[in-house]
This record gives sequence, C-alpha cells and structure tokens, in this order.
Amino acid sequence: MSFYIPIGPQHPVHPEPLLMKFKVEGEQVIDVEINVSYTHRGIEKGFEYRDYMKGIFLAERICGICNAAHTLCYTQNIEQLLGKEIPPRAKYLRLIVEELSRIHSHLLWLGLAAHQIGFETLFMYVWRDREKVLDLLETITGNRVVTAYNTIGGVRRDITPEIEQKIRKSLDYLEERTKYFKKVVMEEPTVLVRTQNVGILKPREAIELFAVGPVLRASGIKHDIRADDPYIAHDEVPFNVVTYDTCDVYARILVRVDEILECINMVRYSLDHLPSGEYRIRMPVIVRPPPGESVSRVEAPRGELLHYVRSDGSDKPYRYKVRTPTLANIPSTARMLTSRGDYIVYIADIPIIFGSIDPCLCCTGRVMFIDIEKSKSWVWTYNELVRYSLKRFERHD
Amino acid sequence: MIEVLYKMIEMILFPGFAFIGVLSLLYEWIDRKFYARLQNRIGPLYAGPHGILQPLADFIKLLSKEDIIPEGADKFLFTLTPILFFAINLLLTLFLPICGTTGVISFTGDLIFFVALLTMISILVYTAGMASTNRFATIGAERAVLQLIGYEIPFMLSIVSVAISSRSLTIKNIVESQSSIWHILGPNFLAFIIFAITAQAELERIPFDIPEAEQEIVAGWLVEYSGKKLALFRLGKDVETLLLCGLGATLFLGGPLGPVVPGLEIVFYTLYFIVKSIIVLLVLTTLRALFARLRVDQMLVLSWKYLIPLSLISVLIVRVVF
Amino acid sequence: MPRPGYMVSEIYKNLLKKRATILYPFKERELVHLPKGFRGRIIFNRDKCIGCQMCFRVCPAQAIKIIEDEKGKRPIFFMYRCIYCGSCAEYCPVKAIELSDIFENIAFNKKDLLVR
Amino acid sequence: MNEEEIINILKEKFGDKIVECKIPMKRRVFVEVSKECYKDVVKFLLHDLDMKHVEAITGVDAKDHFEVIAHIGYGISVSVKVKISKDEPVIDSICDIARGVELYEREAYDLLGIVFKGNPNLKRFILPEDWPEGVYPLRKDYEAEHPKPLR
Repeated sequence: MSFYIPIGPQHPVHPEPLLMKFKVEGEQVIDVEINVSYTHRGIEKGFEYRDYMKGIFLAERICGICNAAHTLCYTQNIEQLLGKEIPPRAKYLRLIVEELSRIHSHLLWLGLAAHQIGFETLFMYVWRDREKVLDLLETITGNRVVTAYNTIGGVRRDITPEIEQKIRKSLDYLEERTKYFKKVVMEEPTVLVRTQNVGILKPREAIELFAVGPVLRASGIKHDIRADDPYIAHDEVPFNVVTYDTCDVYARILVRVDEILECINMVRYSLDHLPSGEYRIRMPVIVRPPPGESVSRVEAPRGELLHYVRSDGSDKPYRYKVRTPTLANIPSTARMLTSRGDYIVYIADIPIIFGSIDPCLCCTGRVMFIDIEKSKSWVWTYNELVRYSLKRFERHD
Repeated sequence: MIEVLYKMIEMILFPGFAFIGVLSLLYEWIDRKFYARLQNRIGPLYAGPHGILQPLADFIKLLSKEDIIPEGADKFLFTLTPILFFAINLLLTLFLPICGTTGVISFTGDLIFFVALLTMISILVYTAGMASTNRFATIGAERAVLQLIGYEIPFMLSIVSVAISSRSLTIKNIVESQSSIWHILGPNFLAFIIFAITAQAELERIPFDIPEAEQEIVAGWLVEYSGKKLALFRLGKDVETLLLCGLGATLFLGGPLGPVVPGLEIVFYTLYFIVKSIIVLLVLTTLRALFARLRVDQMLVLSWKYLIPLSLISVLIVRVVF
Repeated sequence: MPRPGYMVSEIYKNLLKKRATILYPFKERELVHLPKGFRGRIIFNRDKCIGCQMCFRVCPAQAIKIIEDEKGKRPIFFMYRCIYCGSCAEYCPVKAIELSDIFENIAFNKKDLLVR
Repeated sequence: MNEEEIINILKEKFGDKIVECKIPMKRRVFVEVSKECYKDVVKFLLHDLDMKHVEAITGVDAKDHFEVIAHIGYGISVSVKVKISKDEPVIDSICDIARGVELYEREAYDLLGIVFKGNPNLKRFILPEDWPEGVYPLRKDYEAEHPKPLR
C-alpha cells in the first residue's frame, strides 16, 4: 500500500519554502511532485521600479547566502550596457570577495549536509570554522554576509596591507581545516555508507535536464563559467575545474570541498598579484545606459547564474530577468528522488539528496507585494498590510 | 510487618523510584554537557548552576503543556503506552544492585526476566507509533521494529556470554563472581563492545536513532505526543539510559563492589555504582558524537553481518576459557 | 580503508580546547568581532550638513526623510527601515553621515529608532 | 567555434528567416528569428552545433508585442529572440527537444501569459494558488502599488 508524505514548507531540516509530495511504498519513494510557489517576492517587477544604482541592493537580497555573486552579475550586466571597463585592481578585489563568499557558502552547505545525515559533530565543527571566513568578509566589506561590495564601476572599499595579513592567516587555518574535513568525509564509514551511490544523476541525464554547477561537475562534465566564459579576472587567475565521476551525493560533497581548496589558492594568487591603481571609476549617481540588452553570467556557489537586462534609455531597467541555479537544478532533483528499476530511493535519503543540490529557494521564488492570509483565503493589498501593521504597532507602545 | 515497611521504604525512597528519578535527570545532564563539550560548545547553562536543573526544567515545562490526543488515534492505547513505558523502566531499575550485591528485588534467574522486560519496552515503542495514526509515526514504528530485530540478538548474546563466564543467571551471583577480576578485563571485553553498540541502538541514540530521525520523519513515533505523555516518555527514556548504564556497570565493571570502609558499606557501594555507570554513560556519549545516522537497511546489514558473528565468537571464547 | 570512529582523536582534543561559543548577550560582550569599517547605526553630524538632499535621493530603502528645522533642510533617518548599505555615507558630499559599529538596533518604541 | 562562424552557419542554413543578428561583446551572440523557424533554430543549435544547454527562457512584454528569448550554450551564449503578437501570444514549446526547459516555460506562462503549445503541464508554477486567473504581474499594463515608506 502506498501513501503520500508531505515534506512540506515547514520541515525541521529544510527551512526552504517548498512542498515536496512523495508517493511512498513502505520505505521506498515512488514519485515526487515539487511545488515552489511559497515565497514569490516579485523581484523582477521590483527591478522595474528602481533605478540602476538602487537595483544593486535589490539584486543583493535575491539570495541570502550567495549575494556576492548576484551583485557581481548585476553590476557586470550594467557595465556591459554602458560599455565601461573597470580598473584591473577592481577586478581582482571583486574576485577575492566572490571566492571568499564561495568558501563561506560551501562550508555552510558542508555543515548542513552533515546535519542532514545526522552527523551533528561535523556540523558543529564546520560551522565553527566557517566563522573565520565570515569575520574576513566583515573586515573587508563591513558586513558578515550582505557584503554590498560591488557597485557600478568597481568596488566600494580597498584592501589595506594589514587586512591582507589577516586574510592570509585565516586562509592557512581554513586550508588545514578543510583538508581535515575532506579526510573525515572520505574515511568515516557511516558518512560513506549514507552518501555513496545515493541520488544518482547520470552524465547524460545531467546534460539533458540542464543541471548546473557542482551537481553537473559531480557527474563528470567539465563545465564552469569561470573557465568557459571567464569574467572579471578569471582569465588571469589560474584554477582547475574540479570534476568527479561517481555521479552521487558523495561526489557532490567532494566537488564542493575541492572547490573550497581551489578558492583558497585563487585568493592567495590574486593577493600576490594585486595590481595597484584606483579601485573605482567615477560614475554619476543616476546612470542612464543607452537602449539595448545584455546577458551576464557568473558561476555562483550553487551553479551558473544568468542575468538579462533590457534598457530603454531611461534610468530604470525596462525588463530584468534573473535565472537562479536552484531553478535549473529542480528537474534533476525530481529525477534523483524517484526510484527506477534497481536504483531505490529510501525516505531516509530524501533530505540528503535534496540537500545535495544546495537548494536556495529564496532565489527561486519571486511574488507580488501581496500577503495571502491562508486561513481566511482573502487577498490583502500592500496598503491593507501596512495599515494592519500600523494598527497593531500602535496598540503595542 | 516491619519487614514489609522496610521493603516499601527501600522501593519508594532510597534505591527505588525517588533516587532513580533524580539520578536519571542527573545522567541526562551529564550526557548533554559532555556531548556539548565534545563539540566545543557549552551545553545547558542557565537553569541552575551550570544548567544542572535543565532536564528538570524540561520535564516541568512538558507537564504544563497542553496534552492533545489526535482524534483518529486509538485513545486507550494512546494513553496507556506512556504509562506502561515509564512503569516498566522503573520496575527494571529495582533489579540493579545499587546499595549492596543485590537489588531491591532479586530471585534466582532474574536476568532472564530483566531482559524479557527490556524487549517489552521496544514493543511499546511500536504500539505508541501505531496508536497515533500519523504517517510519520507509522513509519517510525515500522523502523523501530526493524531495528529491534537488528540489535536484539547481539544484545542477548553479549549478556549470555557474561552469564556463562560467571556460571549463573542471577545478578547477585554475577556481581559476586566479579569480586576478583571484572568481566571487562577478562575475555568479555568483546562482549562489552557489542553491549555498548546495542545499548546505543536500544536507547535510539545517534548512530541508530532511526525510529525518531528528526531530519527525515520529524519525530518518528513521538510525533503525536505532547504534554504529560511526552514528559512521561522523556523521563522513561532517561530512566532507560540509567538502566542500561547500570546494567553495563553491573555485568562488566563489577557493580557496586570495591574496597569498602567497614562501617559505611551502603554509601561506598552506591558511590561505586554511580561512578561505574557514569563511565559507561561517557562511552555511550562518545559513540553518539562519533557517527552519522545509518539507514534502517544498513543498520540491519551491520547487525546481521558483523554484530551477530562477533557476539557468537565472544560466546565461543568465553565457553572455551571458562 | 575507511576507519570507523575516525574523529575520536579530534573530539577528545576538543574536550580540552576553549569553547567556541561566546556568552554574548550577558557576559562576554567585548569578544564580539567588530572590525573598523563595520556598517552599523547611522551617526549624523548636524552642523556639517548643507541640506543637499543627496542622501534622500540615494537611499534604496527610502529610510531618509527631509525635514525643515531652524537652520534649513536636514535629513532624519528611520533605523527600522534602513538596510545599512552605507550609500548615504558614501554619497554625502560633506561626509556628515557616518556608520558606527552599534549593531543592536532594537527598541520597544519606534521613536528610539529615529536618528536625529 | 567563435561568434562569426556561428552567425555565418546560421545565415547560410536559414537564410532570410534570420531577421537580425549582432555581437555585443565577446562570447555573446544575439539572433532574432521569425516565429516559424524558432524551434528549428533551437534544435539546430542544440544538436548540430552541439551546444547542448538551454540556460533560460526570458519573456519580455515590449509594449506592442511579446518577445521570447532562449539563451543557449555552455561557453558562448547565443540568445535566440522571437517576436509574438500581443493578442494571440502562442508559440510552440521546445520541451520535446529540451526536457529541462519545462519549468522556464511555465514561469513565462505564469507571469506573462505566453502560451507554449506542447508543454506537458503548463499550469501555475510560481504565483500563489489563490492568485486571480488572467492577471499577469509582469505585463506593463499591470500596475503594482509602489511601496510607500512607513512613517
């Protein structure tokens, strides 16, 4: 007999607003249906109300973890429209902050994956060592996660020599810890047995379902935007694309851990070869790019991120499209979660398989400013919401 | 008459329920504090000095919470299971020799009765899950039974190998036979390792907390319980932890035996019992901090392919040596 | 060869190490990592301000309102709406706005979150 | 396989159906195609030129007509643009040749109302369930209340 389990919007391990309905027979998962429409914030419509300079801070809030990638993609998009070229030092500074936020995002994911397979100790250690990267980001950009570092025409702050010393010291500590975590993941049998040949995605399926980022590279396909379509300073800073070919959750863990080590070397290289000169070109406050359109692509920690902008000469973008990596990985997740033939998916594997694509649902959903009162199922407009909150707030003080 | 009264006091007060209740809360505090220290955290801190009253605070909080019975649930079984779960655990603690070589109750062959009731507790977990007609609870209950099949045989065999080496099935004789050397130092070391692993499975802790895997099926068979019933289940689980640590100490570390000042035997025996069972508790907590959670089928493979042959070997060794 | 219990030496080493958690709200407030350029609560220097309303135009969250007082136009900042991006401090021509390192911007009363 | 070669191959394969193409910067190609041969161009790019990867499908409401842009390609990104009339916004879907594109088309349908003929389940994807039918937020005529700051 089979019945449905909802791994719903409220779930202890996935604070992500999505509903996965699983058709289950005993312990085996037969079918899955993914529904993503819980927090749609209307960001694409939001862009059309903001001029270009204010759009940076909206782009930054698309995703809480990988916001350095979003601001980088946004500012690069506008610079392509304007046809302006940013100074080489700004390119290297952008690369440093992008790679540091990739380290932070991968370490966060590694801890979460350990938590999903029940390995609490590794979760605690990984998240303790992640504090080092967050302190670095806070020293450079002024805020732990929401970096607000890139702006149109360059970056907003410079790296002074003593910040550079701090970076190097923390990176040595991080490298040694990441190597230790990698050994733990490869040696600990309970981790191996929970992640090997779980959530299989064959290379042919990965290409066909347009998987992106570490999910694609864990299935043996050598594709990375930083190598194929190098932006900012990626053509000068050497790095090798990490691929594993066992196509399962174990490979995804190893891809992400190796990428952390790659990022550390990239940051060290760019610190050694940091060109001098100013880090920002003078831009007017209200930017009016000529009419036209442009596509900019960045390798976000979760995969390949695409921004498309069309401007009509005014100070607000005419249309701004954001395609986030998690949206691209959802079809392949559905494929990984259904058992076919001898490949069986158990209920116990659901959190780690879905977690292995490093889902960031807040990137994927974008809805209007309308608050749906689920219980009474009537629609409030934004003003009613404002009036309601004002009323309640007055009663409070 | 005085005899009955004396037995009543023993059962209620000293080595009985009140003492066990306090001790089990203390054990939960030690377990959480040590587990946190292993992970470089602090653990409970604000309730009482160093958070020692935290388990008591949780218990009282649960008592004050609302007690919901889902309408589809089988009411009688739903309310009976927590009470039975807690009662059996308390009853079993009376067998442990705390302030002397014999517990409050002891008769020849009480080890078999002890182990039979232990299996009874796992059956109760199944009825608890089935009584609450929640999807997650049914899956949790199924997993509990699957896990029971996995760890029950090695658990029994490790106890049997101790019984063989002390040539008796009563706890009193087992304790006395260890006055010269503890079982753990002799050929029973392998049996102790198997006992520790299967005790971890019986208590449903990290490598084997599959029936209530918080990440997969929310809270497994405990999902529908709240208020007083959940409080009883939690306290029952604490008492069960104390029970198994005490059993481990009695079978392998010689229970309350040790050099004693003639006048104050009871005090020394109790101290030895507490110290030895805390050692077993720390071993279980280290196990909890070392591993990731297994899947049910992997757990069965582990026990049928590795634990059972190992326990058979240990019984063989003990049979040859003694 | 996978070795069960690989992390034994690590977890016991941690037993002796100093704990990683900071008892932030009550005891160890000074251990919180606050670097020099931290973007926290806004500090506004009234006499430097020339009333050019540049901060009003640049603020992405519209958290600044221009009011009249005896010396002329001047901004007031609503900290409960501010997103701490630092644009106002950056674009202010006379550097009258500066972001301090106070990050506890919570209050029972909306009035306390108004930076004059 | 740089940008000029792609344009030359496309030009001589599809001839006058290619309305206009330009190279705004390195590794970017913008091609505008007529409505009939949209599917053939995408099929040609995906299989014959071995680009294998459709990154995204963007819907744009350009005042008097709709536009659908398919961004294709791993290294070099080719954007194939098609104009559709506003009163009859139907275009044949490329789901059968590129299975992973189903969610992008559902999103464009959900927010702009462009119907993709041939998409297996073209239903609501992103907007909440009780969102009124026929109201498409990303269209230019849809006026959302601009958020007024709390005072």
